[in-house]
Amino acid sequence: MNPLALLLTLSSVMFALGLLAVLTRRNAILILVGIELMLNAANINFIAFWRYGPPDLEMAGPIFVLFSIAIAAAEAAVGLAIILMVFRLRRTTDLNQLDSLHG
Amino acid sequence: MQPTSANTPAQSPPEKPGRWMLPGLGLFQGLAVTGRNMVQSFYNKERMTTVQYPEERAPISPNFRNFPFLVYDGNSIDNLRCVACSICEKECPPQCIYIVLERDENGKSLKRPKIFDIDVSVCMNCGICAEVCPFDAIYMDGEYELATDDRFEGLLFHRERLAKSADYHMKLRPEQASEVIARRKAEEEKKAAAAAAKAAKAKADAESKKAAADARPADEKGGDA
Amino acid sequence: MSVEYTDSDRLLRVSLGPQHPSTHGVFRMNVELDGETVVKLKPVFGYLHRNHEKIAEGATYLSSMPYTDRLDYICPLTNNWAYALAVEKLAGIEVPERAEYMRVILAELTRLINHTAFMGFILGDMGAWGSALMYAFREREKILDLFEHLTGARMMANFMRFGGCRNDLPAGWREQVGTLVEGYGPFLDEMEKFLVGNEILLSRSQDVGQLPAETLVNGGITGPMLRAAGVSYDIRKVDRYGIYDRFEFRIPLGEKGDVYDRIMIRFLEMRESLKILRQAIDQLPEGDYVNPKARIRGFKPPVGEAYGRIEGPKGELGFHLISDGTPNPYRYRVRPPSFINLTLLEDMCLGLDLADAVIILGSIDIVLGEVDR
Amino acid sequence: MSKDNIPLWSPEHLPLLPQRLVEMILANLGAPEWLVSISGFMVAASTVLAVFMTAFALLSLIERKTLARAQNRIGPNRAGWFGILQPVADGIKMLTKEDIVPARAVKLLHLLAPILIVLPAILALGVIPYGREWTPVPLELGLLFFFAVGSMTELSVFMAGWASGSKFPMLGAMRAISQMVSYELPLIITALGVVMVSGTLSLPEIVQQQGGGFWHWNVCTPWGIVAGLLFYVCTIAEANRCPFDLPEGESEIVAGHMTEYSGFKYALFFMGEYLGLFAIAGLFVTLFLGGWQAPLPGLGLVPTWLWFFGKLALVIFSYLWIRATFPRLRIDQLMRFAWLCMIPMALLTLPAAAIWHYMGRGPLSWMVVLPLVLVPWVLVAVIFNKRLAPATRTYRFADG
Amino acid sequence: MASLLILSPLVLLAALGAVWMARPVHAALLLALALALNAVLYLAMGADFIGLVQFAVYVGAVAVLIVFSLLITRQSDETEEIARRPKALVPGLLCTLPVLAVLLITASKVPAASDEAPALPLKKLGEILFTTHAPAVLAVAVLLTAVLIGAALFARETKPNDP
Repeated sequence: MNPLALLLTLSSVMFALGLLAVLTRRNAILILVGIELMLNAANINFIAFWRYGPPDLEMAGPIFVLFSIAIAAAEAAVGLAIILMVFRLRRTTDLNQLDSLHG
Repeated sequence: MQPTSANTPAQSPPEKPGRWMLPGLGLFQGLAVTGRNMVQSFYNKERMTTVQYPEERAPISPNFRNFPFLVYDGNSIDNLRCVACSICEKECPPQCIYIVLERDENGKSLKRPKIFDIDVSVCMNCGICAEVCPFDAIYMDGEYELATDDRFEGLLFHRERLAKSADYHMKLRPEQASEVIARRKAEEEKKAAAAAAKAAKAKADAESKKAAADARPADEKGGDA
Repeated sequence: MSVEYTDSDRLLRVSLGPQHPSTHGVFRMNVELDGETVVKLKPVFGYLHRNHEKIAEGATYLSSMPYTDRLDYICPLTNNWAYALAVEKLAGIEVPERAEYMRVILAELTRLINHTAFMGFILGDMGAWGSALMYAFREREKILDLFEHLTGARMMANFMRFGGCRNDLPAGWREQVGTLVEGYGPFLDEMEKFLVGNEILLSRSQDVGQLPAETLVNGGITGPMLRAAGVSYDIRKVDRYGIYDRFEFRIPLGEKGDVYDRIMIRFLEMRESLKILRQAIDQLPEGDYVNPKARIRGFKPPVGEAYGRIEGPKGELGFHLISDGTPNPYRYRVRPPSFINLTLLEDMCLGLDLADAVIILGSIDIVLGEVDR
Repeated sequence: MSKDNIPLWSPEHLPLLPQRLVEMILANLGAPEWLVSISGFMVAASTVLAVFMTAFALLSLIERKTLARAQNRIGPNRAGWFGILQPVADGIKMLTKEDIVPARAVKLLHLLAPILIVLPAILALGVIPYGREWTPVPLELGLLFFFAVGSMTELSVFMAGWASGSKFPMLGAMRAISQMVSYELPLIITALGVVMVSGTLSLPEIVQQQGGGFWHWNVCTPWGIVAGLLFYVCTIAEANRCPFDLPEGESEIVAGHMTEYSGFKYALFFMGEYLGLFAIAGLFVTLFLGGWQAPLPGLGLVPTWLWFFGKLALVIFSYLWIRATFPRLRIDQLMRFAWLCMIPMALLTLPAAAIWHYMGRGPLSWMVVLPLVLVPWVLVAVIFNKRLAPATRTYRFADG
Repeated sequence: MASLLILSPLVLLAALGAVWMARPVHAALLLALALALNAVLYLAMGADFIGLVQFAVYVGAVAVLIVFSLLITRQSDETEEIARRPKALVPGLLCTLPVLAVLLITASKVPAASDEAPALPLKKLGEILFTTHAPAVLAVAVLLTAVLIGAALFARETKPNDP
């Protein structure tokens, strides 16, 4: 089997799983889990193309992954900080109950 | 009462108000103290007070008291000074003393304990029994290695276990014992003089009573048990 | 143990004790935590209840004396004194001068023991791994040796009698106390260096567990805890029981009443105790060590009522006795300082960290033998 | 093999001896190349493991002895001469104890946690250069590997705390995680300064560059003093040692995340903690104290790994000394210290290290770099003196 | 190749668990496992540096943060119905499956893989990062600083005790 195809399949399924988690979870923190999965799926693609794709002398793949990891960490930190703030105010992280903007 | 402010440096905390102290200096002071102790504990007897118990023992004060013992004169434990008056039994705070007076067949008190038990698992070494005893019969022992694996009988001391000679007392607490012996001697002499006068009469009395007692020995024995 | 949350506000309920490394015995704090912040604290005690008062009512007056040793087992001799003082008041027994001096010496030595051990315990609560405690116990051991030499027991002294003390000072004891007192000052200096400058200790103990002085007074708090809050109340000065009016000493007063002040006040009190000891050793007269008229056997006080109190190392220690003329007291009641000081524990801990609650409990300086009786 | 020309029995190569012997025997027996290299690696790994297991056993005794001496006690001295058999006795006790798993525990995670706490410590020990010739796994990215592996500890502590299904472990795990995360930041940042100056992530290379006497060690540079001190404090925090032993603060939360563990699992925690201590102290020695480099040139006769272990022993002794002295911090003070003092200070060492790197070693760069790190140091000291230690109290006396 | 064949299903299983597990803590721990396996995947592909960074950042920081916020919000022992909404499953799948289909179709059309393993020299990576991509690095640096300050401010607002 083509390793690139294998990795791309893996990343697609992982992305889909992340999307599923984002759509079906109620808990804000677990939605973040889904987002992390999606980001990782994308990262796998970058590394896979760097490794098995056409020669990449500028190493764009790994560098993009580095940026992606840095931003993912920032995103997780901010996301969790917001969730914690909400939790302090409302004592819940259940998105169904956080409906004060609901008309 | 008038509050006055602290004056001597030893009595005020080390920092003076407003003085700038290098942060962390206090930590190093503490480290210096433990460091000094760490080093000095190797040679300074003041610092290293630990005694390796079974091999070496710390000196025990002659006043040290542990559990009580009964004193007997001479060589036989039949010569207990105790007259089974039960004062100690009554005063004992945890009530760990059990005394039964020995009587002869006639029910007459022999002025000595038939049973004298101390439950040392209950005894709290207060020394009140020794203090209240008017007959100098019970004193506090200095023996402390009494551990046993028998929780019940092993810690219930009977008369035989409790009785120790006057010589032992003398060795244990020479000061107290010699004072006691001197006092007892004086009393004895006084008593002996009085007793000698009464002796003849008493002897006659005793003989007549003995005849009466022989008539009903069985009753008494049953009553005592 | 299970994890449970109150549904309404999701607090974590933790039971600290009865077996917990820092509860100073079998004491239990039911704490409700929000994160690490204490929002509710309920002290639970009684695990060490030994029925002391009722037993004393069934026993002769003398028989209760050894039991008082076991109230606050860190400092038995002050307990002895408080009880003896109450009975002496009840029966109107005079105490000879020499006995009074002996009592003062013993009580101040006891105060040294208690405060020294306190320094070790509080550092243990703060997490210093036992060093301070070991230094404290090293010095305490020297005093205990003196006690053993005098009373025959290291801790359970059973030494005071109604009208004096049980026996006279052994030869050389007075000089031994003298050398001990001389050596104690340097030890306190070292301890102070070890503790007081330490930034971690400062930040842990300052502004922790303070209450307004009024609350403390209303709560009946006594002893170093009250004086740390700046209230000048020391029964040695208020009652001038015994012969305390003959000595020159001062009452150190704190500023804020936090844990740090409580530590410092105890340091200063130890230094004052050393002063008293020096004076007492110098002035110790010859004479009877016990009132020769006092009876040991068959002691029956007249019908009446008396309350004897002293300044124990932990606070006001009082014994209230009612006599009906029999050899047993009709009513026997202890006013234990640690128990009453403990009552304000929750007020001191609310809103602080769990770690603070632990050192506040330590700074109250309780002994469960006395709290539960 | 090219190693053959090195004398087999020289003290410098002593730690490599088992590996060499096995490789030689296998090669002579005609084993295939891969088998030789794999068994050689296994033997090398077991050498490191054996060394540190022995060190762990010894340290558990020496720690008790040292603390005892600091507290005027003697310490364990009954099991064998000088108590030397005490670790054996402890081990037997631990192994024969009943393994208690709370009813509400999540069994799998409860079992996994102690294993996962030992694993990263062992892995981290693999990349440290112990001697000139002795680096078990000379990775190009050694430092990064160390931190990557080390970060696993937090998860295993969380697993231990959460899987116990009990309150004290949970509180302990919360404390442990917040502490480790906060102190990992300054730890990595200060290590970055070293990376910047040496221009490599390879630990043997970093040590190589510190050769030529103690004044070439990283700690003897103006930024290195500050970075080294911060790193040292962080190592204490990462190793959960006093005064940062809040996660297991026994006077508050009994034993933190280890409360519900007993028997062999508890022993594993203990082992993981000590191995982690060796690893992190070894990293400190490697990064700042010149690793296996001799303090003075001309001491070539002494095998280099002796220098490494000597320095390691000194660092660990300082941990013990601190443990004998200091009380524990409170959690909010700990966090404040990390975020308001350690991290800004650590960040400031980075430009200092950069300037040092470009100006080179010399008096001029001392004059430039030293103020750069000293001024904020003094500033923080002033702020902390004001805020953290308002230790100025006077006491009144009421005299009767 | 063999390592990829072994690792990929493991990664997928862990990810599936992270999505499917009812208890939040299990999900978070499985996420950590998936991320760690991902790092191993990178290592297997020869991207050592990326793999280790992935491990340090994702396992060491992101997963720990997630787990820690679960602890703080006291959801460590919540049950299924709070964690998931079964009603959302159908629309969720409806949205997800087309995406998955598109992705898989694209993935099946990839060109043949080149077999030579490219090197990842660290020095060169750094040079490119700080020359070609310098503006991006600066932007990320600013972002991270902002996040650091922002998260700290967020977290300390109500209670100084919580980190």
